Amino acid sequence: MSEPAIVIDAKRVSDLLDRLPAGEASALPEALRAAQAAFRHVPREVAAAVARRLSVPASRVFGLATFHGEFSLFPKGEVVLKVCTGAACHGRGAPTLLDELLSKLGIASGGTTKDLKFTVETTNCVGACAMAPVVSVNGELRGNAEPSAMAKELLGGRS
Amino acid sequence: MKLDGREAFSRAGEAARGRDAGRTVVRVCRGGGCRGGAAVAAAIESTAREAGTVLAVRSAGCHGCCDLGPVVTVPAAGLFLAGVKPADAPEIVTKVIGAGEVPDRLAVKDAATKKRFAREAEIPFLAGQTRIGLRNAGRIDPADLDDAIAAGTYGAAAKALTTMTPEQVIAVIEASGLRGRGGAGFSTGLKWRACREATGDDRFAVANGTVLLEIDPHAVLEGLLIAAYAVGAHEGFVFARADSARAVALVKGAIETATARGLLGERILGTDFSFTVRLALGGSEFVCGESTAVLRAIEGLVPEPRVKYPRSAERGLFGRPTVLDNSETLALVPVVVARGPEEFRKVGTAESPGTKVLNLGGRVRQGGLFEVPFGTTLRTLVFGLGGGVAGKRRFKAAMVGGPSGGILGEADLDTPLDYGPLAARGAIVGSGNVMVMDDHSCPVDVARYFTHSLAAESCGKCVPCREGLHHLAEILTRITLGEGTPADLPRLRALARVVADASLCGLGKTAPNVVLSTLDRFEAEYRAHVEDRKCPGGVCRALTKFEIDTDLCEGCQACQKVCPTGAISGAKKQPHRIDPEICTACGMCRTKCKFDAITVV
Amino acid sequence: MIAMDIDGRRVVTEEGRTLLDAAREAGIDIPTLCHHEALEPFGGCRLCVVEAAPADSRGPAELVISCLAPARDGLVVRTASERVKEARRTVLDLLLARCPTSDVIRRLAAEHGVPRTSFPESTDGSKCILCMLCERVCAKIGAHAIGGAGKSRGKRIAAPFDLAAEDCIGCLACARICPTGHIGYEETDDERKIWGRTFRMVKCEVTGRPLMTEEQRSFEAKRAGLPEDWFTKCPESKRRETAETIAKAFEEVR
Amino acid sequence: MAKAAVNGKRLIVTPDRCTSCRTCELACSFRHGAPNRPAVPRLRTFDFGGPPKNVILTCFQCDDAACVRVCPVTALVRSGETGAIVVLERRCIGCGSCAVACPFGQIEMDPVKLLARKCDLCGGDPACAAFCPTKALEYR
Repeated sequence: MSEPAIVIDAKRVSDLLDRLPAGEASALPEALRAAQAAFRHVPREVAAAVARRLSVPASRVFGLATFHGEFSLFPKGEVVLKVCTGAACHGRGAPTLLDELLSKLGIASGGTTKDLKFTVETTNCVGACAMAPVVSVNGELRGNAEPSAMAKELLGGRS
Repeated sequence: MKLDGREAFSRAGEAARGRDAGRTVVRVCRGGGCRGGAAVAAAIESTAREAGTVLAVRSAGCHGCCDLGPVVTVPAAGLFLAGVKPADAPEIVTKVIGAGEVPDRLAVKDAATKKRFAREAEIPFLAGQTRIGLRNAGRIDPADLDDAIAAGTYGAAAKALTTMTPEQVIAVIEASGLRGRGGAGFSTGLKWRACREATGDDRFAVANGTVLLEIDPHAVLEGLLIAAYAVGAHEGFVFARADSARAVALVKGAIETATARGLLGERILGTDFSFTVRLALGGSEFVCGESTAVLRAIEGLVPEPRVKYPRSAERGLFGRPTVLDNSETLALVPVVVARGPEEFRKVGTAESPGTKVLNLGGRVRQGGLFEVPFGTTLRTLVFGLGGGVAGKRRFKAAMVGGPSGGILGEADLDTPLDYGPLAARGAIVGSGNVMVMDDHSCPVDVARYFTHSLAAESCGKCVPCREGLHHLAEILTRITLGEGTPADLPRLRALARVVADASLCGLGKTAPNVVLSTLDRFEAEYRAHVEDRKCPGGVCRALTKFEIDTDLCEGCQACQKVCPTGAISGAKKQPHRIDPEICTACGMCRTKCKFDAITVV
Repeated sequence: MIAMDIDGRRVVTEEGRTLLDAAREAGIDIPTLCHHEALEPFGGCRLCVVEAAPADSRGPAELVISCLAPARDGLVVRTASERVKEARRTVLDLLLARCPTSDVIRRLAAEHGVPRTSFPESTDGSKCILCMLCERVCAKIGAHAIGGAGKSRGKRIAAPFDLAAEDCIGCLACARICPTGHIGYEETDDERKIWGRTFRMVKCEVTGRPLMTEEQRSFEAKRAGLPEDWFTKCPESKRRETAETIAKAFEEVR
Repeated sequence: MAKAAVNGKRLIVTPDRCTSCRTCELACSFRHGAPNRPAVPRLRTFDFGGPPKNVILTCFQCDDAACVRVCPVTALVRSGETGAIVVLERRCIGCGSCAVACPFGQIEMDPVKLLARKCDLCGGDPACAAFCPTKALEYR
């Protein structure tokens, strides 16, 4: 079985580049954000094209892309699950939830399934302790459930 | 249509205030925490339509008490309803609006007295605040410029631009004693003056900080406009976290609408002054809030702080003189300009006039945003406004100033919340976050948790922060795992002191606060960890053994139901028992026990 | 003119100088690791901290980094107080734990009274102290080939995307400026390998000695506004050639 | 040749008088050497068959010097006092571009310090001229 890949088609790349102000180094974060949104990661070839378009050295692009947690060099899953590891969630089964998610998907924390469906990460306290344990599902918070039931629900039909 | 002068502006205000004449306005909170607000608004609207009641259902920004949401207010009657569901719409339309009666379940229960209040002016935790920066919180739709104008926003800017010189504006801000709410509390007036007097052809004014942007973006923009006018900046930025989608959308819209109305952009309000504002987005990392890091991020660079020689006021963004102010400070600026410095100084302390927005959370009955005068004591905040410690627990400590704040104990409850007194006790005003901990918490574990987080947040530029926080976290982790030694305590203290003394930026300088302040106040608990191998708070699993006090246990089985390992046995109405072989000391049982029967041995 | 008290001595310097400049001019040694006079000050290693306070100040002195703090009239500076020494010792202790295999750090730490680290030693064998001199010198030259990646303890020096550094000109400035010898390279008379690249050497037309990489030649020629064939011979050959030309010229005159 | 310096002096070479005794090279090495390390001289004599055929070669302190133009960190600067182009050792990054750029071979890289090394007119008191027994080198 071949691994699915995120298609980096030339049209989307050129659209992305066209929206950037040529030669404006300060547009770099915005460019990387657009790349991450379009391809669920910052592909190397897109980063190189961005560097040329903005007249920024590739080393700076790499530095910024690796500094911020919002950027990833490898494709993230369609669904990004961030398990809150704050004190309240920790006490209410977050470790169990995390373990269940990871073992069901067969990945390590921070990893992505081979079919690029799921990424599982941990996050610092998201401030929703009332609904612990909390998971952010593509940015939306879910919680208030038994860890194993939650794991099942989050992964849908997958086992 | 552009407002081309002060007169046009005041006419616009009258028009905005008069647009709901003859209709009852109902505001439904659509803040970040009030999920379900949209459905409530729709239900009220359709119910009113069917009943033939003429209503203007408007959105409101966050009130700062999300646990009570969705909140519905009827401003004309001063009513404040909490926890509203779409099914409540008929009652709201007929009873509340029609007859001014509020069903008990929709009134706010006071956390301390259990009494219910429906009038905003009577709800203790709201009435006890002095909302200046939050003057429009929940009272306007942050996405509606007319709401803002009706509330008087941009009036102070109009006054400044048309009747005051930049020097006069700076003099007023200086006289008010306004201090920057973002961190160290530096004098805003002095900063503005330094920027105005710095050599440079053009300069920048920048706003930073997310909370006020979600609640009252136009107040922040008005403050920024006044700052720009004062220092002579013609370009500015609002810097917001890219991941706070709500703030981003609101600010974007606010800049667009204010520019379209001639309140920003070219020749503002028909004057010669022009100021163009753009939105710049940054990462969610902690260091992205540091002032020099903010400016680097706007330039598209990695947000590593730089040493402040020279200061940003002299050479900041793109090498030009720059004022950077927190959005909370900027929201206060129009108030100072409109009412004058003497009026502003009537609240707060002599050193720190005015108010501070605090975000109270943790084990407290009523959390949320509290705006109180500087000098208000921690006791008033926690036990007065916050209604005391949640459940039946006792107050143990409060972390004051956010993740890099310090831990204060019971003996510090009468500390005035102000820069000087807090610093003297190893805490900071910082982000204004106050997290309350009860007697089931462990100060060592709290220190470990925050030090560990902050170590990962270090940008990596300077050695003490990058390496020092890592080793502090390592030592603390060993202690909480029961592998610490008494020699670790002086080592912790010595390392924490150097990290605080020698780090480059505010993050490194304040990160050890949590270590030093817990060592100062809870040394006995540290000693228990390293000498007796015990965690008195019952948090550090490796050092905790729970037991059920059979005298107190009522045999309700609540603990059995939540125990993830099945370690608790005992029939109903019979005292229960924890099998120490199976128990993992997760503490779930203790959170459920109503009789305080689960004790740490 | 600015007059300060540094360690009890009156030191006079000019406007625009740093405390480090002033101290060094006066022969007072302050250790540094990330400082280099050719580069913009960085302020990361914190080794050059000193205590400074205005003469009339009654509050506690500030711990500042001398490589960036400007000299100010009337400042009282202490470069070796117990507070300063404690900060330096801790910084070196931390760096020693990070780079236990670095001779430079070991020697410096020992000189400051830290014969061994009090923290668990890193075992990755890296000698990088993240002083960023390499990144900064590369940027100063104008190549911008390498830079910092990641953050916190995970920060490191890298070529973009950890591939061969496309913008590298093989000048070795990074390796030469590195205080701990962390940046490795290989070199023969014909080629030089660094940052995943292999560079061909330009050789002296006369002696065949390697001069610089072809990429460096193009880069430097462009910057200096000189033709590429300006860079063709080693100094010794050029000296001999010049001497012969002069001798010949004199011969002709006579 | 170099612009007039503040001190108004120049290093004047009269090759006819040079016996290629190499005292100048020795004096230069000695003046610039560190203890226990005989420095390599910054000027050289060439014996093309004895006087008057010998040549003394040292830095011309060129006006529009290639070394100055090529240095990426402005570590080569002209001294106002003597007019000499001097290496600011603390600023030099040892890239070696100047050594390859100088058309006369007057800059070499110090193999120990890994920094550029050239004639600096000894800050206004050149040892070579002071010790030249035949006045083939004069500083006046």
